[in-house]
Amino acid sequence: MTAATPAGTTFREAFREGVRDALLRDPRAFVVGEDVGRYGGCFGVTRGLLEEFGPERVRDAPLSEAAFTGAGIGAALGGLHPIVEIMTVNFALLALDQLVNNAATLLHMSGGQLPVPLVVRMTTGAGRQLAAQHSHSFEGWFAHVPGLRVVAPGTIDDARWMLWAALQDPDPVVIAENGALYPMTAPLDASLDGVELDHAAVRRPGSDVSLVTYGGSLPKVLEAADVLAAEGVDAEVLDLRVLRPLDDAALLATVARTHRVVVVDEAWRSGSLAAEVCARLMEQAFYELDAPVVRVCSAEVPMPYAQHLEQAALPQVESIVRAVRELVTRRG
Amino acid sequence: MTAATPAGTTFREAFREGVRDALLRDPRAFVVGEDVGRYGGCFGVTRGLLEEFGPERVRDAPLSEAAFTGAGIGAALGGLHPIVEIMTVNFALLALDQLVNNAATLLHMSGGQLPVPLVVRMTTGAGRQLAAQHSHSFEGWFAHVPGLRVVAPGTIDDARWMLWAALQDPDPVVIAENGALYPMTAPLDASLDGVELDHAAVRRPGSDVSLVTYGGSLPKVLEAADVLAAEGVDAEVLDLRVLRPLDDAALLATVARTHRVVVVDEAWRSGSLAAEVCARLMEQAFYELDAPVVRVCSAEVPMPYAQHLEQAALPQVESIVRAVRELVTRRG
Amino acid sequence: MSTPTARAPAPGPTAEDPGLLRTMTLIRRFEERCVELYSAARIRGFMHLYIGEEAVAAGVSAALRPDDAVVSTYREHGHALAKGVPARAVMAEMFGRVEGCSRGRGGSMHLFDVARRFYGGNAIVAGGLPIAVGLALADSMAGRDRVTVCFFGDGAVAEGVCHESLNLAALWRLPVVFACENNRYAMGTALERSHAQTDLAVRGAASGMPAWACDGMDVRACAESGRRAVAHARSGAGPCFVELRTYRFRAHSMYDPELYRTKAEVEEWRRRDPLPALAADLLARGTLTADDVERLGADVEAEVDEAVAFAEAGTLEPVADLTRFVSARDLRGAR
Amino acid sequence: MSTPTARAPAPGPTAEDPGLLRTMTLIRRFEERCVELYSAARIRGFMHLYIGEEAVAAGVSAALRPDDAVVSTYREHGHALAKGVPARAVMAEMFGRVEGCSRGRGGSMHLFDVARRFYGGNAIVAGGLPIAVGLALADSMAGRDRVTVCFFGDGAVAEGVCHESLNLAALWRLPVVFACENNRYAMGTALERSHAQTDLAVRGAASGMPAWACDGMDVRACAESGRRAVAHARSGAGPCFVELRTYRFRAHSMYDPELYRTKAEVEEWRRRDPLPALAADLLARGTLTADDVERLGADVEAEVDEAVAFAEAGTLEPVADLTRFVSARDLRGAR
Ligand SMILES: Cc1ncc(C[n+]2csc(CCOP(=O)(O)OP(=O)(O)O)c2C)c(N)n1
Ligand SMILES: Cc1ncc(C[n+]2csc(CCOP(=O)(O)OP(=O)(O)O)c2C)c(N)n1
Ligand SMILES: [Mg+2]
Ligand SMILES: [Mg+2]
Repeated sequence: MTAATPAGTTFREAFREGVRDALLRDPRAFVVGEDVGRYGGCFGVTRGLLEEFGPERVRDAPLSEAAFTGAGIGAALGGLHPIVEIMTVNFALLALDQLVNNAATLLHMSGGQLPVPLVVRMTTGAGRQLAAQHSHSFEGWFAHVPGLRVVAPGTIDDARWMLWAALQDPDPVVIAENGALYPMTAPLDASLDGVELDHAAVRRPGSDVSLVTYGGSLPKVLEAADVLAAEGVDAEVLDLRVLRPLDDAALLATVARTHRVVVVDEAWRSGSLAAEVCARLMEQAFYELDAPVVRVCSAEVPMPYAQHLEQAALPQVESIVRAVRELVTRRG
Repeated sequence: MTAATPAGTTFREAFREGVRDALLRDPRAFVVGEDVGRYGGCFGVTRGLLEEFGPERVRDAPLSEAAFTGAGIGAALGGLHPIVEIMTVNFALLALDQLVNNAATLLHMSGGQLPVPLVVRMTTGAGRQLAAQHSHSFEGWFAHVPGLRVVAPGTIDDARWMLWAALQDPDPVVIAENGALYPMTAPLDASLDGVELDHAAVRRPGSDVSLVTYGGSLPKVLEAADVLAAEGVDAEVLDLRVLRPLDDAALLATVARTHRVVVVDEAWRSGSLAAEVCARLMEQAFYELDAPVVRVCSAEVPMPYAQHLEQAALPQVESIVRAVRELVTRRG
Repeated sequence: MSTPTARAPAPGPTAEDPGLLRTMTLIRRFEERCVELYSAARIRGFMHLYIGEEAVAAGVSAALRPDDAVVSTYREHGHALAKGVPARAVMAEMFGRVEGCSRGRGGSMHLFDVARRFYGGNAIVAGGLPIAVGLALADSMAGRDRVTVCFFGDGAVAEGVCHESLNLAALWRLPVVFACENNRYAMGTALERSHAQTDLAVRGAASGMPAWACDGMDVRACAESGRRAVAHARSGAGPCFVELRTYRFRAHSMYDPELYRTKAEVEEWRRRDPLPALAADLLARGTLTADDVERLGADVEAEVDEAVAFAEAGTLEPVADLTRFVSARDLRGAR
Repeated sequence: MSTPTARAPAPGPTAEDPGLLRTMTLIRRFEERCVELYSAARIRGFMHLYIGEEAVAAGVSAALRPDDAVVSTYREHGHALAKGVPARAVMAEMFGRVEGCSRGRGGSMHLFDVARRFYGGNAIVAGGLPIAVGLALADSMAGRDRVTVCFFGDGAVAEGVCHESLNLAALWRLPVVFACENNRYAMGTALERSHAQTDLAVRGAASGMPAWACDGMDVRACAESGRRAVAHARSGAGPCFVELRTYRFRAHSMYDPELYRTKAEVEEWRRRDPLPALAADLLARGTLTADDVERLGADVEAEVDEAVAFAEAGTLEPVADLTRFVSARDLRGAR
C-alpha cells in the first residue's frame, strides 16, 4: 500500500500514506486546513493529495482555526468524516473552545444524540529553533478532556495507521504528531494493515527499569535504552501511544516487571502528562515501586530560539540516561 | 476598609472590595471585561464600581475575549495595570492564545524587555446546574504555563486581598475565583492589610492525614475535616492558594507531619492539578508516605445539567470523608 | 449584493398567518410557565427567555422544511418549539428528566433534537456559527439541497469566530442563513457599546454575502425575510445574512437586575408586541373570529399543561449512568 | 468614512525620497545577506523575507515619531530596521547571541526593541493586533498623543481576532493605524481562496473606521498613506485601516517550494520592484547623482558587513541562565 521502500520510509511519507489511504477508502473522508492543498501542507504531509483528490476533498482553509475546526465538527454531525489539520498545537489554542466546548461535549449534552466522528491532526513539539510560539507540547491538555481520544504516534507503523483507526472511531480523536519525527526514516511493517487506539506498547522489553514515553521522545528513549544496555542496565520502553484514555494495565504490568519507572515527556514538567502517569502509579502501583518515579521533562521556560538553550531545555538522550543511572543505583 | 460587618461579609463583597481598593489606590489600575460596568458584573462582583470610577476605569468590553485580553496585555506593556475580567474560565479558552503565546512569553521572547503586569480574574467551577459549557475548572491548565502566576482564593481574606498582591506582581497573574464561593459569608480579619502570593497555608492543623486542596473545594474539605474529627481522625488541611508555582516546602512539611495525603480538586481527575501534587509528592516525599496519595476529583464527564447527576460528579463532603476513612485505616 | 441596510417592506397577509400566531402564542405561554416553574425551583441553572422576540423564530422557521437544520443559542426555547421540538420534551429537559430532549443532560441552554434537525443549544456566544457552516458543508458536499439556519445575537457579532464563519460560508458558497437577532443588548451591553458599526447587516455584507435588516417585531416581515433568505441559500447561491431587529421584554436571564435600561424603554417596545398585533389584524381582516383566537389560546394552554405534567411525571437518569454518553463507543447497541 | 476602495493617487517627489531609498536598500541588502547566512546555517529556525515589500515598511514608518510604537509579525526585519532597530542587533538576534535585540531568545520571528518602541515579532498570525490596541489604549488613557502602527498580512484578516481588534479600536476611538500588507498570499493560499470579499479595505471600513487601499509597490504612495493615517490617528479621531497592495518576491519562508504560484507571476511583479524604480526616478529628476546612489549602496553594504561581523563576534547566553526572563521578579536588580 505504501510506495516507499520498507527500508527508507520517512514519517512524513507514512503520515501522507495514512491520509491518502483514508481518502481512497472512505468516501466520506476529506481533509481541511491551512495550506493542505496548493502549498502541499506546511510540513509537506499532504503534498500531492490535492492533485489526486481535488479541492473538495483536500480543502484549503483561510486562517480561521476556530471556524474550520468548528466546521469540521458540524460536518461530522452532518455525516462526513472530516480530517482537520491544524498546522501546530500552538495555533490549536485558537480552536480549543470548539474542541472542548463542542467536539467533546455535544454527545453528552445531547443525551447521546450527537456523536462527533472528527479527526484532528496537529504538529507538536520543539527542537527546530522555532522559539516560544511554535514549540509547545499541549497534547497533555487534550488528554484532560472527557469526550476526546488523544493519540501520539511514535513509530513509523503508528504514523502510517493511526489515522485510519481514528477515522473508524465514533469519538473525536486528536492526533498529536511530533514535528521532529517527520524527517526520520524507519522500515514499515509490510504485513500490517492497521493498528488499534486502546493500548500502550512495549517497544523494548527489559527488567531493570521502565522508561515510559510517547511521540517524539520515543526515539530518544530507545537510544537511551541502548546506551544503558551497554552499561548493563536492561531498560523496558513503554510507548503510551494513547494519551487518553491511558492504558493503566500496561503501566501496572511494566512496573510489576521492573519496579522502577522514569517518565519522559517533552512538555513542561508541571502539569504535564508525565504528572498524570506519576499519579496513576502512585494510586495503583505504590507498593510495587522500589523507588520514586522520576520525570524527565522540558525546562519550564518559553522555548528559547538559541540552539544551545533550546537543546538544554529539552529531554535528551544524555539527560534520560543520567536520570536512569541515578534511579537504578538508588537503594529501594 | 470594608464596609461589611466582619461577621457577614460575602466572598462577592470581599472580591468587590479588592477591586475597589485597587482602583482607589492604584491610578494605573482599571477594570475591563464583559458587563463589568452597566450590568454590574455577571456575578455582581463589580456592581457599583462604574458609578464610583467611571467608564474609563470600569470599561465594558464587547464579546471579544481574545481582543480585550490581548488589549490588556498591550495596556500593561504601555504602563497601565489592567484588571481583565473574563466571565468564566470556559470563555477564557477564547483568550488562551493571548495568555499563553503573548502574556506568558513576551518577557522571555524579548530577552527581559517586556514584563506584563497584567491581572486576569475569572470564575471557575461547577455546582450551579450550568451544564457542560459553564462548569469547567481549567485553572490547572494555566498552572502548566511558565511565565504565568496562578492563584485561587479559598478564604474570605484571600478573596479580599489577593487582587492587590497580584497587582504588585510584575508578572501576569491569573486569579481563579470559584463561583460557588461568591454567596458564602465569613468574617474578614480586620487586622489584615494584605496577603502574599508565594505560599500555601495550613487552614487546620492535624496529625493523622493531610487534605490538600484549593479554591472552591476548601470549604468542603474543612467541613469534611470536622466530620472526621468527630470520628477521631485529626486531619490537617493545606490550602494551596498558589497553583503556580506550587509551594513544595509546604507540601513536604505537611506530609512529614501526617505521612498520608488526600488531594481534593474539582477538576476532572486525569491531568488535574491534583496529578501534579501527586507527582511532586512522589518525587520529593516518597519515603515519607505511609500509603499512596489519594485523589478526590470530579468524574470525567462533561458536567450534566440534572442536579443529582451534577452533585454525583463533584467532590462532596461525604466522598472526601469516605476517601480519608479508607486511607487512614489502610496499613502502611 | 443588496445594500446592507435595505429593509424588506412590511408584507401583506398570507395563509400562514394563523400558524404564525399559534407558534408565537405557544412560545409565549410556554415561557410564561417557565418563569413560574423557575420560581418554584422546578427549573434550575441559567434560563434565558425569548419573550418579545417570538416573531423572529416563528417567522423565519416557517420558511424551513423538516429536513432543514437549525443551530441556536442558549436563548433557544422559541427556536426549538418553532422547529417542532415537542413542548413536553423541552419542558422535561428543563426538569432534568430522562424524557427531556437531551435526557436531562443539557437543560435550558442545551436543547437538541436530531430527528427534527435541531442542533440547538450552544451556550458559548457565537460558538454555533462554525457548526452551522459545517452542517451546510456536509449538505453541499453530498449534493443535498438542505438549508441550515443559524440564530445568534447582536453581541455574537463582536466575536471573532462570527467573522471567520461568515467568511468561510461565503467563500465556499454554503447554504447557510445567518439569522442575527438584534435585540439591542448583549446582557447589559447596549448595541452601541458593543459595536462601532451598529448597522450589523453591514458586517455581514462585508464578508461577501447578501445582507439585509428586517423588522423583527413584525412576524410577516420575519416570515418574508425568512422565505427570501432560505430560497437564496437553497438555490446554491451561497449564504446570506439577515439582521432581525427585535427586543427582549424580560431580563437577560433570571439573575439580571436590569440596571442597564429604563422601564420606559421596555414599555415602549412592549407596545410593539407582535402577538396582540397579529391577533388584532387577523380579527380585523376577519381571517379569525374571536372564538378562533380563544380556541387557539386554549389549545396552547392545554399543550403547555400537558408538557408540565409530562415533565413532572418524568424520571431521573440513574446516578450509575453518570458517565454515559461521554464516548460514542457506549452507544454501539446501547440505544 | 472614505470609500474603502479609494486609492491614494501616486504623489510627487518629496525631500524624504533619498531617505526612503536608503531604508529600502538597507532592508533589501540586509535580507539578501540573511539568505546567504541561512544557507550557511548561521541563521536557523523559521525566517520570512520581506524582499519586494520594502516600500511599505519604509513608507509607512517614515511618518512615525520615535515615540510612536510599531507592532509587527514574523515577517518583520523590514519593520524593525525602518523603526531604527540597529541592523547589528537584528543580525545578532538571528545568530542567537546575547547581543541580539532579544538576547538571542527570540530569533528572526521575535525581534523586540523597547527603547525604539518596537514591540515587534509576533508569530501567531493576527496575534499582534490586540496588543497594538492595548498599547494605544494606554496612550489614550494617559492623554499621550502617540500612535501605534500594527502591521499584518492579508491572511491575518481572516482571523477572528483581527475583527475583534478593529471593532475594539474603533469603539474606543484609539490611535491605531492598522497597516494591512496585502501581498496576495497567506503562505500558499491566494487572496481569493482566503477571502470571499477580497477588497480588504471593505473589511476595515465595516468595523467603523476610515479605510483605503494604496499601491504598496510605490514608496511615495506608502509614505503618503502613512502620513495621512498617522495624522488621522494622532488627531484623536480614532483608528484607520490602510491596505497596502504589495507582493513578496521570495518564498514564504526558507522551506517553501512555491508550488502555488507561477514564475511568470513573480516576474511580472518583480518588474514593479520599488527600489530601482525610485532610484531611477531620483536620478532622472537629478535629485541624486549616480555617485550618490553608488555611495548609498556602499554605505548600506558597510552597515550590513558590520552587522554580520558584530553578530559573528557575539556571545552566547550561558546555559545556566536558561530559565532567566521567565519571571520579571528576576529582573529586580538583575539588569
Ligand atoms: C464566549 C462567551 N462569552 C460570554 C458569555 C456570557 N454571555 C452569555 S449570553 C451573553 C450576551 C450575548 O448577547 P447576544 O449575542 O446579543 O444574545 P442575546 O443574549 O441578546 O440573545 C453573554 C455575554 C458566553 N456565554 N460566551
Ligand atoms: C494562528 C496561526 N495560524 C497559522 C500560522 C502559520 N502561518 C504563518 S505565516 C502564515 C501566512 C500568513 O499570511 P499573511 O497574513 O498574508 O502574512 P504574510 O506571511 O503573507 O506576510 C501562516 C498560515 C501561524 N503562524 N499562526
Ligand atoms: Mg442581544
Ligand atoms: Mg500575505
